[in-house]
Amino acid sequence: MTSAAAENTRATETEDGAERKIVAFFCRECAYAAADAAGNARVSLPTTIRSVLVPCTGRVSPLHLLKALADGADGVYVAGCLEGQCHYREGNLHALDRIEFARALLESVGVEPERVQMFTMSAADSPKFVAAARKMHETISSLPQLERR
Amino acid sequence: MRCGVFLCECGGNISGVLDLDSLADSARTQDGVVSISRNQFMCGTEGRRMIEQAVEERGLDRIVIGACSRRFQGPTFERITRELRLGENAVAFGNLREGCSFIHRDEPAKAQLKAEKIVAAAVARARFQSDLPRGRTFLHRSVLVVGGGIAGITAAEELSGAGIDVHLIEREQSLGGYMARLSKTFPTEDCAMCSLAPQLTGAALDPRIRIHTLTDVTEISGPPGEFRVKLRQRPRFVSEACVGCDDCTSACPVSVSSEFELGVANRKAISRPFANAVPSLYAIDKRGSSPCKSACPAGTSAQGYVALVAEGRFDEAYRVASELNPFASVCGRICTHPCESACARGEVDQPLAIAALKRFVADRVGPETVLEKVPVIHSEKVAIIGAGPAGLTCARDLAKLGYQTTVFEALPVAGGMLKVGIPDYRLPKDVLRREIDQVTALGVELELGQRAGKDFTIDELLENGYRAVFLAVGLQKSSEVEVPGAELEGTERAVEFLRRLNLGKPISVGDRVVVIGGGDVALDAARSTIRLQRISGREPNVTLVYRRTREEMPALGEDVEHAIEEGLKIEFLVASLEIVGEKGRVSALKLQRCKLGETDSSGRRRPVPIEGDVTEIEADSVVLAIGQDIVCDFLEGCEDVSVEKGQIQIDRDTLMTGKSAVFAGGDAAATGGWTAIEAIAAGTRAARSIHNYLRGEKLLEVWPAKVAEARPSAEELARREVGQRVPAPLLDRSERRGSWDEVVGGYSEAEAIAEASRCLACAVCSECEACVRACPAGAIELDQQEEIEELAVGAIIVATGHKEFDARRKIPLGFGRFSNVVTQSQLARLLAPSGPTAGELERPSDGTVPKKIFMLQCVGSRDCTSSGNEHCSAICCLFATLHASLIKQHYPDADVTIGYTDLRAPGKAHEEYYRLVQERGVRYVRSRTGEVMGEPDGSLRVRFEDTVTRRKNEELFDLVVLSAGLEASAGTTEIAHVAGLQQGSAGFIKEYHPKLKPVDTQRAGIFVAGTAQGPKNIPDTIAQAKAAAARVVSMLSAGFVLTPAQVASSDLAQCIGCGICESICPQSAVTLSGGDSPHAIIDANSCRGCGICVAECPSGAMTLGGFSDEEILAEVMV
Amino acid sequence: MPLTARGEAIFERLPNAAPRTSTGSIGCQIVRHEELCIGCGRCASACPTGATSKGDMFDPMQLYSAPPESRRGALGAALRTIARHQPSGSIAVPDRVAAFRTIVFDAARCIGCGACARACPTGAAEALPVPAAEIASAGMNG
Amino acid sequence: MAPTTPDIPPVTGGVQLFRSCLVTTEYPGVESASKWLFDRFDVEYIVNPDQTCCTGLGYYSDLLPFPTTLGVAARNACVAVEAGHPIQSYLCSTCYAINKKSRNVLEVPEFRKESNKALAKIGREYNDEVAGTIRHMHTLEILWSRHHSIPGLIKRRLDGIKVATHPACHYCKVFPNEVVGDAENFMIPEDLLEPTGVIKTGNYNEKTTHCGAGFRQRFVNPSISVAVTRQKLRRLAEEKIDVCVHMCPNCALQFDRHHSIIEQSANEEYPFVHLHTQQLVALALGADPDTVCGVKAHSQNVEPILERIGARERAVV
Repeated sequence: MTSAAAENTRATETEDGAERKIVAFFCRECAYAAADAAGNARVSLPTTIRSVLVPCTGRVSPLHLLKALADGADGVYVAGCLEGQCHYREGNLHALDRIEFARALLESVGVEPERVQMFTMSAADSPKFVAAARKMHETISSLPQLERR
Repeated sequence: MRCGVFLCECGGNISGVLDLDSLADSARTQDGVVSISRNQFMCGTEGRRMIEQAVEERGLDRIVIGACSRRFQGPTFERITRELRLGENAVAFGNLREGCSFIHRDEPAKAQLKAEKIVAAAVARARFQSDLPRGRTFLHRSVLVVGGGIAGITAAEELSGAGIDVHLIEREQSLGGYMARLSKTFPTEDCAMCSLAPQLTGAALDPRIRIHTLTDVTEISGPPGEFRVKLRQRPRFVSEACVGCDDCTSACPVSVSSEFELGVANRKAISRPFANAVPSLYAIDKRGSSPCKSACPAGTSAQGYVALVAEGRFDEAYRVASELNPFASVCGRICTHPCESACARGEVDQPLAIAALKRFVADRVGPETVLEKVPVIHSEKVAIIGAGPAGLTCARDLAKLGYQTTVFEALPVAGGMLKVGIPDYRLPKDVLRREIDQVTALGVELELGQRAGKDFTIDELLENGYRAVFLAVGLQKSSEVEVPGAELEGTERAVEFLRRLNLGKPISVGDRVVVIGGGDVALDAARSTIRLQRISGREPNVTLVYRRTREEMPALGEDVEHAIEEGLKIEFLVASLEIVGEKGRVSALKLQRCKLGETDSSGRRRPVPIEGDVTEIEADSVVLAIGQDIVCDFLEGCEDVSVEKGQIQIDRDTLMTGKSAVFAGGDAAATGGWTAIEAIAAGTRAARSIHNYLRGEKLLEVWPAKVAEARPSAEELARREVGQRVPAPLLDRSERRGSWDEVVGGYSEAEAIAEASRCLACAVCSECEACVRACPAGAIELDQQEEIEELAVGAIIVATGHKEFDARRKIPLGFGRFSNVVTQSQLARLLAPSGPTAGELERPSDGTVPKKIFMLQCVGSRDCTSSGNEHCSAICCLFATLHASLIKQHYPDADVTIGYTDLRAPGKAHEEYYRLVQERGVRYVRSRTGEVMGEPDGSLRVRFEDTVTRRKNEELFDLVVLSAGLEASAGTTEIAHVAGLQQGSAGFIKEYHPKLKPVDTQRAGIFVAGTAQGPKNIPDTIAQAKAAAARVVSMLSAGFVLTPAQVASSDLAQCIGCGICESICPQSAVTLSGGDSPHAIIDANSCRGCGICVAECPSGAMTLGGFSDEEILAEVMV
Repeated sequence: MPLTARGEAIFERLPNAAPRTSTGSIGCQIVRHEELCIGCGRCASACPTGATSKGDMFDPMQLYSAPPESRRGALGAALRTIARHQPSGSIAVPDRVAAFRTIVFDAARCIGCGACARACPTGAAEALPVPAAEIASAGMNG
Repeated sequence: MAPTTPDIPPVTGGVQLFRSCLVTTEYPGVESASKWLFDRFDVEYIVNPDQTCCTGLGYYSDLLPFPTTLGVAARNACVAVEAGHPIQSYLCSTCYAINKKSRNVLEVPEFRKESNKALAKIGREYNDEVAGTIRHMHTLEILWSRHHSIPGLIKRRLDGIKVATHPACHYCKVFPNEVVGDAENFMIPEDLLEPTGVIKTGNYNEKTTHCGAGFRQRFVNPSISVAVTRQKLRRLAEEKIDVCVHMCPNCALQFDRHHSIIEQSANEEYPFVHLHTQQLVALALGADPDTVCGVKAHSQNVEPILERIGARERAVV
C-alpha cells in the first residue's frame, strides 16, 4: 500500500473499529469540479465520504443536514465556492448561515457541533478540497459514533 | 419504476479497481431495477445502442449510469433519454470513477462497498425523478456588439451578412479602436489603416448596422434571446451638418493632450481623432462647467477668456469677459474673485490671477469698443432706481433686449458704491466712467439727482407709462451702532466719510484715527485717512480694530497687505466697548480683548470677551465701519413693498417685490453676498425676469440650471510642474505716500500670456463659442443633452478591447520622468504617416532623429511583483520587431537594440520575420534591465545585464522604447460589471471553457471576442470575432430557445404568499401575485436554478427541477 | 375599537354579540401554539399594532415538539432521534435564516382583533373568545 | 505638492523602542532624537532593558547560524509582549528586516517548536498569542502615522534646503509589499519634512542603488564597497542637494565616515551632508543639535547646515 493509503487507513482505525459515514454536499460549480480534479489527479481520499451533488450550496436546507445525521451519518459537511465567487452570487453565504444555525441546534441538544461543517474553495483548488475531506474525516473519526434513539 | 442500471468499465479506469459483476449483483437487489448491463465505454456508440435496446425490450422508464462524473458525460446521457422520449430528468448518475475508483485505488475492498452504496443511491434518486416541462422563448433577431474596434466591426459585418440587425456601441467618438493607432502591422508590414479603413466604411454604409458612438451600456436585464438593454449616449455637441472642414480646430483656443495620440501630441477641445474616422463628425470634449465658471455668481466663463488670452486673441477674450458683465475693467480691480479660490491650479501651486487677466483684457480692448444705440423694439418702458452695478447692468441687458430704460439716481453721479464707496487708488474714476458711458451708449437714459420718494414716487412712474420698475438702491448709509459715545464730536461714519471723499467735498481727518470694522469699507476709510494725513504733511497714525482675526476679515487678503505696507496698524480680537470723550470731543476708545468661540450662523467663529481684559487706545477721531444699511426714501408713495432688517423682501425666483411690476436686487435685496459681482449678477437676473414678466411667458431662465463641475483628477494634478503665479506690478511704497494713483498695476501682454498659459483647462471646452462663430455649416450645438435609449436584442458580443499597461508603475524605467522614454504604442504614433510627425521619428525631447535606440520587452508582463501582471501579452515581441524593422528601413544607420526575456514569435510567418529583421541588423540581447537613468542632454543611460554572457552592460541611448503589456480596458471592466460577467486575471473576461467554449461567457447569450478576452494579435482577434458571430447566428437561427429545465416552481395549493422567496432571490426571478390570496410566480427565464428559495420556503411549496427534497434525501439516506 | 353611541345601542339589542373586554374594545384572547409555527411571518405582517413580530432568536423546543404530520415534523423527528437531551433556552439565528425565528408576542399591545389568527396557515395562532366572567365585570365599568 | 505617501492609522502607544547597536555606538543622537519626537507626537513608548541585540549584523556577515537569530528574535518578541508594548519600533532597517524574517519563519511549526525548546529554558514560549500581537514597524513609519501634528510644531523653517532620500535596502527591498508608499521610490523622509518648506528631490537616478556598506563587504572587499559609495555620492551630488536623509545607521555610517575620504581620493566635490531623518525633523521642531541630535558624533562638519537653519541661535526647545 502506498504511504498515502496507509495514512488513510490509519486514520479510519477508530477506537471502536467501526467505519464512519460522512455525507458531503458539493456545489456543482466549484466543490464538485474540485472533486473531479482531485479524482483525475488520483489523490487518495478516505472512503467514508458520500458525495451528493447540488447545483449550489444555497440549495442545502437544515432538513437535509439533520436528516443525514438522523439516518446514519456521523458527520455532514457542505463544500461550496469562495465568498464572493458564488456562481449564483450569494448561495454560499446562505449556506454559511444555515450551517451556523444547524450547529447551534445540535449544540442545544448536546450533539457535538463539529459534526456539521462548511468549507469553501475555488474550482481549480483541488488541494483545498482534499484537505477539507481529510480534516472532516479526522474530526468525525475522533468522535464516537452518533447514537440514535 | 422500471429502472435499468448501466455500468461502465471506462477502459479499466473503473473495472481496474471495482468488480463490476459483484456490483451488478448488489444492484439487482434494489427494487425497481429490472435490467443490468455493462460496457467498456458506456458513453460510446455501443453503450448508446445498449441503452436503446434495453429501453425497447424491457420497457424501462428510468436509467442509472454508473460511470464518470456527471459534470463530464452528463449531457451525453441526458440527450439519449430526451431522444428516447423519457425526458432529460429520467437518468440518474453514480460517480464510480472520480467519486470512487480513482480516489480509492489503494483500498479496493472499501471502494467496492462504497461503489455499491453509490449505485444504490442513484437508483433511490431515480425513483423520485420526474419529467420536467420546458417552455419556449422567441428570440429577437438582433445583436448588441459592445466595442467598435476591429473585433466589434468584424463581428458586426459578419452578423449583418447573416441578416441579423446589429447595434454597434462605441465609447469614443469614432470606431477604430486600438488598431486605428497603429502605423504598420506584423508580420507583413502592411499599413494598419489600409486594412481597417474599408471595414470602417463598410460598417458605416451597412444599413443593418446602427452605430452608436459616445455611448455606454448602463443596464442589461432579461433572459438570453430577449435582453433588455439601456444605453446612455453622451452629447457630441456637433450636428450631422458637419462636413469635416476643420475650420473649428484653428478657432478653438483650448489645447489638451490627445487620447488618440497617446500623449505624443495635443488636440483641441473640438477635434476628430484621425482622418477617416467613422462617423467623420467632429466632437467637442465638454466635461461640464469649470470650477471658476461655477464659482462666478454672474456665470462668466473665466476659462473661456483665459484660454483666448493665452493665444493672444484679446478681442475675442474681451467679448467673453464682457458678455455677462458690463464692468469687466472695474471687476478686474475690485472683485472678490470667488473664481480664484475655486481654481484647481491652487492645488498644484497658486490659483490663476483670473481677475488680473480680466482687467488686462478689458483695459486693452474696452476703450476701442464703440457701442451703438440698440433700436427699441418693445413699447414698454422700464424705470430703474439706482445707478449702481445692479441697476446699470439691468439697464444694459434690457436695452440689449430692445427696451427703452431710464435710470433714476439720487446722487449727482452714477456708479453707486463703485463711485462713492471705492477710492481712486483702487478704482480710478476714468475706468468707471468709461464703462458707465458704454452702458448709456446703448440708449439707456440717465436721470441724476432724482431721489425716488422725494422728487418722484414709484406709483407716479407706474401711472405715467413705466410698465416695470427695478429697485437697485443699494445700502447707502452706515448701519446704526450702539457703541456709547458714538455721538461725540470727532466720530465719523465710514460710508458717509467715503462718499464725501469721492464726491470731492472738503474733508479733514484727525491726528490719531481709529477705524472700527474689518470689511472693505473700513479698510478704504483707513487707507484714505492715511493718504489725507500724509497730504496734509502729518505722520500717518491710523489703527484698525477688529473683533476677530486676520482669516475672518471680509476684506481681501492682498488689500490688507497693501494697507499694512502703507503704515496701517491693526489690532485683532478686540471689541469696541466705549468711545471716551473729554468736553464733548473724542479722546480714546475703550477695547475689550476677546478670543474666538464656536462658529456662529455666519459660519465664522464668534468672538468671546475675556473677563477683565480691557485696554484703551488714545484717539482724536473714530470712524465706525460696521456695516451698511438701506435708505428707505423710495418707500414714500410705494405701498406693498416691505423692507425687513435692511433688505427689500422679494420672491427668490422672479425677484419681484410684494408690489406687482416692481422688482428689486443688488445689495438692497441680496440673494448671495453683498459684493459688486453679486449685484451685477442680480442685475442680469432682474432683466431676464422683467423680460419674462413683460412678455407674459417664461422666455429666459432667471436662474440657469447648475451644470456639473469638471475638475482634473488627483493624478493629473500631481503630474503638473510646480510653478508660480506671475506677480502683478505694484506701485512701490514711496510713491504711494500721499497719492491717489492706482496701487496695483496691470499685466503687460507677455505677463498676461504667461499667466494665462498656467490654466489647466479643467472643463476642456470653455464655451467661449469661438468654434460656433468659425463653423461655416453652423453645425455646433452647445446645448445638446445626454440621451437614454432602451433596446431589446437577442444576443450580446463583448468586444471592448484592451488598454496598454501604465508603464509609470515600473518606476526604475523612468516612463513619465524622462520625455525620451516612450511606449511601443507611442512609437507607433511617431512612425505613423498620418501621425503628428508624419512618419518621421522625432524624439519627444528635441525632435531630433535618435541614432541609438533601446527597446525593452516584458514591461509589466511576465512579472510577479505587485506592480506588474503575470501573463505574457503575446504581441509585444513582434510589435517591437516590427518597429525595429521599420526604423532600420527608414534610417539605415540607426542602431536598434531589443532587450528581450524570451523572444516569442509563435504565429504564422512570425519566426521567418524575426530572422529577416535580425538580418536587417537589429541587435537582439537576451537581458534583464535594471534601471534607465536620464542624462542632462536628454539621452538615457540603460543598465542591462546580458543573461547569456552574464555581462553587465551600461550604454547610452538616444531613445528608449518600453514594450508595455496588455490589460483589460476600462470598457471591459465596466461591461463585465453591467452584464455580470466573471473577470479572470488582469481583468480579462473569463471564457466559459478555455478549449471547448473560448468565445462564450458563463452567461448564456453573451459572447466575447478579441483582446477583451485576453492578449492576442489582430488575426486571432478577427478569428474570434467571426467565431462569436457564428455562435450568435447558431443561437438565433432556431428562432426560439427552450426555457431551462432546472428551474424553481411553486405548488399553488401549498404556497401561503409569505414573500420570503421574493425577498431572497438573487436573480429577482420571483414576484408575489397581488389579490387577497397572494402566491409566488417564478419567471422561468430569469430563474437560474440555485435553489436558495427552495431551502428557505417555510410551507414547502417551492421545489427545484431535478433537485427536489425527495431526490436529494433519497441519495442522503442510502 | 370603542363603540360610538349608536353602536352601543345596537350592541345592547344583539342577544349574543361578542361582549366588550376589559380594554373597552371588541377583542378575543390570542393563544400561541409555537410547535405548529412554520416561521412564515404572515401573522407579524397582518398585526395592526405590532404586538406580533418576528424575533431574531429561535426556541429549538418548537422543533423538538413538532407533531410528526406537521410541516416541520420530519425535522423535529430528526432532531429528536439524535438529541442527547431536551433543548434548553433559545439560540441566536443568523440574519439570512428567515423561517426559523420564534414569533415575539406582546400581550400588552394586543387589542385582540384576531388578524394574526386569520392569517396563520397552520393554526399556530388561535383567537379564543373572552371568558364569560370577564365579560360580566367589563360590562359594569363599560 | 501633496505628499505621495498614503496615510496610515496613527500609532499612539504600546511602542517598544528597539535599541540598535550601531545607533547606540555610532550615532546616539538618532535614538535621543527619536525619543524627543515620540514625546512631541505623544507616542507612549518604553525602552525595555530585557530587549537584546537583533543579531542582524552577525547573521548577515555569516558569523551566526540562523537558528540563533531565530531564537533571539522569538525571545525579543516575548519580551515585548510581556512588557505590554508589542509594537517594536526599529531605529535600524537591518533590525526591521531580520525580525520580520524571523516572524515569517516562526510561522512554520517545526522551527517554532525548536525555538520554543530553547525559550523553555528561560521560561518563555513564542505561542500563537505572542505571534498574534507582536508588530514590527520602522520608527519612520510610526512618525509618519503622526505626521499631521508636524505643521503645528515647526520652530525652525527649512525653506530652500534641498533634501534627497537614501532608501534603506533592508526596509525597501526585503519586504517590498509591506513598504509604506512606493518600494522603488520611498518618500516618507521627504514627506515628513515637507511642511518645514524643504525642496523635495523625489525620484533620482540610481535612487535604489546600494550605499556600499554590505556588512562584511566593507571589510572583505573595501575597493568594491567604496566604489559603490562613490557612485551613489556622485549621483546625489548631481541633484545639487544640501542634505541626504537616512533611515539606517549602517548607510549613515558608510556615507558619513567615508564622505571626505572619497572626496579626496576621487578629488571630486560632493557639497552636502548626511543626517538621519529623525535628526533633521527634530532640528526643524526646535531640538538642540548637541544634546538631542548628537551632531558631534558625525565625521562630517554639519555646522554650516545648522547655521543656515538657525539651529545655533538660542532656539526655544
